[in-house]
Amino acid sequence: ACAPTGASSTGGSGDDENAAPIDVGIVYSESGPLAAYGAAYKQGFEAGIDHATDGTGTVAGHELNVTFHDDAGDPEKAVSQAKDLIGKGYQILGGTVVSGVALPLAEQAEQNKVLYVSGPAAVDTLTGLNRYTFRSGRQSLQDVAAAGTFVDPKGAKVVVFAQDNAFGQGNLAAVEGVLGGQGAEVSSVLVPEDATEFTPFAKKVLDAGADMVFVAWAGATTGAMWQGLDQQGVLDETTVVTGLGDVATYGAYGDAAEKVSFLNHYFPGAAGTETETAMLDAVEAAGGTPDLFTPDGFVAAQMIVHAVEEGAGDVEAMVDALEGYTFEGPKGETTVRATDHALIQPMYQAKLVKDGDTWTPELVEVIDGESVAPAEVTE
Amino acid sequence: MNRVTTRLGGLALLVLLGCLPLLAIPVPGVLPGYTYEPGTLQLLALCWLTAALALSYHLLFGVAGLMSFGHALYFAAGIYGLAIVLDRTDVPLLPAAALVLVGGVALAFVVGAISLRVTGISFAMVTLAFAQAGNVLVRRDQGDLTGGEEGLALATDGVPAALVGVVNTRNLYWLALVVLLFVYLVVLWIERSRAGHVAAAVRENEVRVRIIGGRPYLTKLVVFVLAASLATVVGMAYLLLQSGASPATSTADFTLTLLVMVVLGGVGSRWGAVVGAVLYTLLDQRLAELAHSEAVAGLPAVLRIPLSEPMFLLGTCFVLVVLFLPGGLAGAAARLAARRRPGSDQDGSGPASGVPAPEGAVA
Amino acid sequence: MSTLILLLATGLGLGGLYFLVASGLSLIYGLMGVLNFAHGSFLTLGAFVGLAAGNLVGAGTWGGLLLGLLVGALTGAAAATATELGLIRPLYNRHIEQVLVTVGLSLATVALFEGIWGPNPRNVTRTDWLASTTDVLGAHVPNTAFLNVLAAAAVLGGIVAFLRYTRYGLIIRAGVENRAMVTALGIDVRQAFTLVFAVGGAAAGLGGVLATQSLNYVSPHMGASLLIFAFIVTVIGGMGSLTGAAVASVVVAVLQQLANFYLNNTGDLIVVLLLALVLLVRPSGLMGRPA
Amino acid sequence: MARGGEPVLETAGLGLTIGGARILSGVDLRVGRGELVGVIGPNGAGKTTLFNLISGLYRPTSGRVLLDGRDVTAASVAVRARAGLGRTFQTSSLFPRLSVAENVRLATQRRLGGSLSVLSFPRRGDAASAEAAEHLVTVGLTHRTDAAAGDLSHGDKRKLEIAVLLAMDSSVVLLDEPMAGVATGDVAGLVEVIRSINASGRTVLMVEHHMDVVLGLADRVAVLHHGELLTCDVPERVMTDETVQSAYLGTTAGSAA
Amino acid sequence: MSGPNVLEVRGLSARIAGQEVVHDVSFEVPASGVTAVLGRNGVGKTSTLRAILGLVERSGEVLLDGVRVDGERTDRIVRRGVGYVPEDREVFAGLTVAENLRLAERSGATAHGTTPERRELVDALFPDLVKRAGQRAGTLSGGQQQMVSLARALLNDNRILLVDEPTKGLAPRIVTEVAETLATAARTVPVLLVEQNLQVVERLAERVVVIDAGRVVHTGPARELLDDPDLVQRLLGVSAGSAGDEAEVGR
Ligand SMILES: Nc1ncnc2c1ncn2[C@@H]1O[C@H](COP(=O)(O)OP(=O)(O)OP(=O)(O)O)[C@@H](O)[C@H]1O
Ligand SMILES: Nc1ncnc2c1ncn2[C@@H]1O[C@H](COP(=O)(O)OP(=O)(O)OP(=O)(O)O)[C@@H](O)[C@H]1O
Ligand SMILES: [Mg+2]
Ligand SMILES: [Mg+2]
Repeated sequence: ACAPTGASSTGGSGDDENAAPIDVGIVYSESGPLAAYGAAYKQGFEAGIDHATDGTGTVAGHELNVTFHDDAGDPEKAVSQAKDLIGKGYQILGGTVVSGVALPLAEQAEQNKVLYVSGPAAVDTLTGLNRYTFRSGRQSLQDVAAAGTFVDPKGAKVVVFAQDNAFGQGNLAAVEGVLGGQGAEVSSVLVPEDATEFTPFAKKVLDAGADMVFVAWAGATTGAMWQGLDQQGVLDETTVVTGLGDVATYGAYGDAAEKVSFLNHYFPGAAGTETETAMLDAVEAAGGTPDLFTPDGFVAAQMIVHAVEEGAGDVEAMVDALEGYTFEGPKGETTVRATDHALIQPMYQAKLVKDGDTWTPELVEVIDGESVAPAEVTE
Repeated sequence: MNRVTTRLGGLALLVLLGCLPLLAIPVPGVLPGYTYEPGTLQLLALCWLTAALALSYHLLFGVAGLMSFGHALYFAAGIYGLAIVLDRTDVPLLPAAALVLVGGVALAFVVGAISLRVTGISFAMVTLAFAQAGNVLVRRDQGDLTGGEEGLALATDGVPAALVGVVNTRNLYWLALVVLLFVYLVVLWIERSRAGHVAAAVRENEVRVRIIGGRPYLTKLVVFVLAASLATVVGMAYLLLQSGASPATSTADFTLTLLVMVVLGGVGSRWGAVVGAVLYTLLDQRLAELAHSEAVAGLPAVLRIPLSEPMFLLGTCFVLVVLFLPGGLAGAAARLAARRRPGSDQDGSGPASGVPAPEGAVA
Repeated sequence: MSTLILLLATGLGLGGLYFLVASGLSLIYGLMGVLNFAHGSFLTLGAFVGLAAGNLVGAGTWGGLLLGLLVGALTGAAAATATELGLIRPLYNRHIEQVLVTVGLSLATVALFEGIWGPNPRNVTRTDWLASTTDVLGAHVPNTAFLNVLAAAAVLGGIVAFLRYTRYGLIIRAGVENRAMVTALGIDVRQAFTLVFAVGGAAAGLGGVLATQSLNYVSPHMGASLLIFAFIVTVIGGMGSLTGAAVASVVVAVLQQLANFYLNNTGDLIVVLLLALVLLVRPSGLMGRPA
Repeated sequence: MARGGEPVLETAGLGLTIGGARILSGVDLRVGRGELVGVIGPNGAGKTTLFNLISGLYRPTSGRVLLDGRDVTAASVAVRARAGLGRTFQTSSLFPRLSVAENVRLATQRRLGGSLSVLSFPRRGDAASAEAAEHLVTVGLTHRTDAAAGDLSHGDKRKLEIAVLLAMDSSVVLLDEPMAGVATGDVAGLVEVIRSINASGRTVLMVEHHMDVVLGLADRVAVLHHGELLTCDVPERVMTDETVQSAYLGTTAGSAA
Repeated sequence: MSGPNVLEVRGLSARIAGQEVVHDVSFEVPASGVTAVLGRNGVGKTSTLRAILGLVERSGEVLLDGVRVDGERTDRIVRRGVGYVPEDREVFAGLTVAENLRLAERSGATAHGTTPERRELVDALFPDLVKRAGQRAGTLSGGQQQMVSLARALLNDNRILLVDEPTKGLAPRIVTEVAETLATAARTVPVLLVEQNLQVVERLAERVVVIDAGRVVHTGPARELLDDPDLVQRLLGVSAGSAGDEAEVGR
């Protein structure tokens, strides 16, 4: 392969000078529509490696040789990258912010029996998909469960307002499963993905007279959607819950922001843990900006370092090491559930407050990880 | 004599390509590694499949003069069709493929029968609209069939083990090469066949064809369905290679890139389509590397921003070819050859030059 | 009832938006036979530059919006002029190549815009009036719908008047019939055609800034996403017929709204069906000249 | 009815109105088997339009077209072509980027069958090619067999059109100004080809402005004027007809000027 | 026939669709009277005219009043005072008669532009057009269209008129009228006339240029050609009788 010679890495304080370097391939969106997520992920990952190896970049004498690869959000490119890396002998793959890329990568991991720690992709099917696939972020079910903490689900009328695509339908199914299971009466208003005009749908939501409206929306039309909900009076009439996105989206709500209740995966400063401080410091020191998906990268690094520590060179051993692994992540105590690799982690309730011309998130409540843990996937 | 040397050359090339997985040839800057490595084989296999797809588009556009903006639909039909059949049923690979092919033919027949009612730009637009409808259906994940924007993984149970996993990339490479060869031969065959000649005649002068008693509509429909079925076949191989289906393959943009490949190579030239497709795929896959390279990162913003966008470079390249290389690469090659050949008084107005006249006046 | 009114009103507004995008496309196609794939890029560029100019005066003010519209239109016109001079004119009379060049241009420019402004949409601050609604028989109709309809009518009227009452309009109408003969009368018809492109580009730039007001965002991809409906509207209306495009815009948008709302989100599919139907019955479109 | 007797081509009250403008009206023309009829008339009189109506490119707004006694008014161009109607165009209409041989071959192949077969190749030696080659000999184009039709000189294109017509083996042949653009030296040869087409029993309808050609070949001459059939008679009588002289030949007016 | 030449053509070649159809043509047009271009169909007469105007790809020299114009674009050449009446009339069918004429008007401020006197002259020559100012040109009869085409050229104070087969397809009565109009025009502006009708040529032309197969094969005074039946036969392929007499009938 392209063996970058034996220009012996001056690994510093390694105890085992002879151990072979370990290749870690990170496939993520350096360019493409989700490049911003990719950037946060990468910064978090680098901070995480630093943190978990105490700045040595070396685990149990193995130097970590981390390479980053751009998939541009395109599954075709991602699969090519993965095959190339696996062909070159990589046993550890990580990354990807896009669900449509994470699934084929997980597929490659299973076919070729390599460890894969997926990135921020929230798609639920990744959980319990196969033995070799893990995740370093949260999944939609956790979002939905967090939303459920805003109302008492029992007997509540919950309307899911979402786009009519896999993401929206997945959220609807999740709400039906999680909140419906807790006794809520769930209905939905689904809007075509490409629609640019959805005022009438906002009115439909209003007419439904819900106790809680769960909004699952992504993409460029987010701002218009919130204005539509606000214009038709939905935000004034009922509790509207949605996930708080990355910093760039804070402004998308306009004045509607104050009327919305946010569940949140992460925003800088939400956790207040020591590890978080370490992460924030490291990212900022490296010139990065912490954001929604910074912890996902950080956690991925922590998991990979742990796997290498326990089972360098042996994929099965690494998998075994990760299953059931509990550690102190930036968001707090984090556990890789042994059975289906779901990542049990705390979630947050937040609100946006106006700060001059910009909006900043403020923590309302930390939601305990176990209370929003997704149902176990059993084959 | 000339024909014999071309044939021998083609055969030698084929043998060389077939042996690549057994050789260790590095092509720095173009390929990610040695030719036997899975990453490289994957990229090359992708090139061969794209070339095969471009050839099927060449049949449509270059031979019959039908500018379709919806060819991706049949490619996607192959990908998704096979993925769904393998996912939902226990039918083994080959019968499943046959089933999907029949479906592809039926789809092409219906869409072709409607869109061929109009000509020229209108034809392009109608095919675009149909493909768009297909894309909407795929993304909407109706009945949980297509997986929406997340795509669909290949259910490997029905697939022979020799075609699964990175260690078997070599086999997938050979499969892709065989598909390319197959499509090439079929296109060659059709082009040389009576129907192919009539199709070319229809492209040139539809009224004339009617005057000699021919049936342009039927001819175009035959070519349309054939080209679509080839696309479906390529789509199925693509599914195996990528071991998954993604909705990007069903977009109008994808058809546009096919158009770009064929024009890049030279409209009307089979080799042009192949070379254009391979070049495009390599550029598309490798320009990203250039974009992220240190050399680019060090440039001032005016240069760095455009250079770090692969699509910008490709688009610009394409514009330049259209403006300054009429007949694409094949046209340029023909002109070069003509100049080299002494005593030849033809100044490159070979059969490959130019774009077929739009049928249905675009006055 | 108020839902139906809301559907129709927002449908009209959407139709206005479609027409704003389609008008320039239809104009350029009708007069020059160039199907301009780069039209979406003119629109996007106009939107970005127009908004930036508007923000200098003040985001969310009427003065800012007016300046934005002016600058957006000028930007679109400038981009279109450059395109015509640099890419279209050298390919005189080779319509397929002209289409291909605009395809390449659109691929390249969208990537370039991404490089410059980033791939993500940016939110837009609107004037208070535009961000609010007007009560029409119990329906809260977003005011942007009125703006779109008004602007579309103005653009339609403006272009028709331009073609009918100015000397350039005369030259262009004559040039469409017989370009060489216009030249042979001592008129530089190329200027007139550059002007057509510029006017089409101006319509696109204007449409771009207006689109940001109803979409509430501006992004490198906004042009491309609106373009496909503009294409469909242009074909249904009859290639090159402005009034046809206007009628088709409204029909398509209203139908889309109704189908999305009442027929299980099938708006896009219904539009494609409508297109197939129109072309089967009238291959030249609603108001197109028969071939 | 100079020759033959029973009409092989007949138009009855044939008319075409486009957008309110009458382009052709009430044309009653009967052409007997084996006859050669010249069609003359000023530019814009409707001669080409008459051919377009007979061959099916245009649909008439009134009247009928009968071929061999069969009403083909509603039949498509291709159906008429297969029923034995062939034509040429006023401005050459060929497949410009196909070779001369292929241009002819497409017609023979269509007639011999299997035109849409993707399973069979056109081969140099097969029946269709052999016959195509014969026709190229007849018109004298053997030296340009492999040239692209678009590269031919004007006169050669006219010859190729005739070859295609021969290949179609039509029983009724419409020629629209076959001599236009043909060099003087070639006119005589082409006249002979047309004469032989006619002599082999085919019916010929020919629009031509070269009066000597028309007069030398035609059994009868039809005169179209302002979309109407003025007369159709033997050349001698047509040439002395006063309307013809004033409307078409312009002799009276010319001397007066 | 004295005085400097208004138009000189030297070694002019023209290409259409990649094929050269006019080869190395040279001739001149004196500052007054009618010069006729003769030749059989398709020999390149129209192409020569269009090459002078730059409407087809060309090479060689074209001098207008002694100034080389072959490098210029068509519209510039026309604005130097060249009026063109094309072969097939080429009126703008979708525009009204008035619009057709308005389009042809060049600002009177520039040299060779439209003046009020010119406008009156045209109105006087073609009263029929004044009456039909609002009618769409496409619905006019062929003769009326020819009038529009001529009027477009006469509206401006041109240095020379290039007139291509003005009598083609016209009824004999109108042929006479057009010939008279041209004769009137030719009193003030030189005319380069392509014409098939030898009676018209005889009536108008002082000099002839005969083209065959894209080359000039004869130039000289018109009478010299028309009075020599053998020459007419040889150059134009017109058999029997002198051109002025009965039409070329005879078998
Ligand atoms: N599609 C059409 N639409 C409108 N007018 C038409 C159409 N086709 C023909 N015409 C008109 O009908 C008349 C007859 O045309 P046609 O071509 O038949 O003349 P022709 O006798 O063949 O003349 P030529 O000798 O010049 O070939 C002309 O005035 C022409 O303008
Ligand atoms: N658009 C064209 N494409 C290809 N060849 C053309 C074209 N126009 C003219 N030609 C060819 O150029 C040659 C000269 O044509 P041109 O029109 O100049 O002849 P002409 O002397 O004016 O004939 P006519 O007496 O018929 O008007 C002819 O052989 C003709 O076939
Ligand atoms: Mg005619
Ligand atoms: Mg001429």
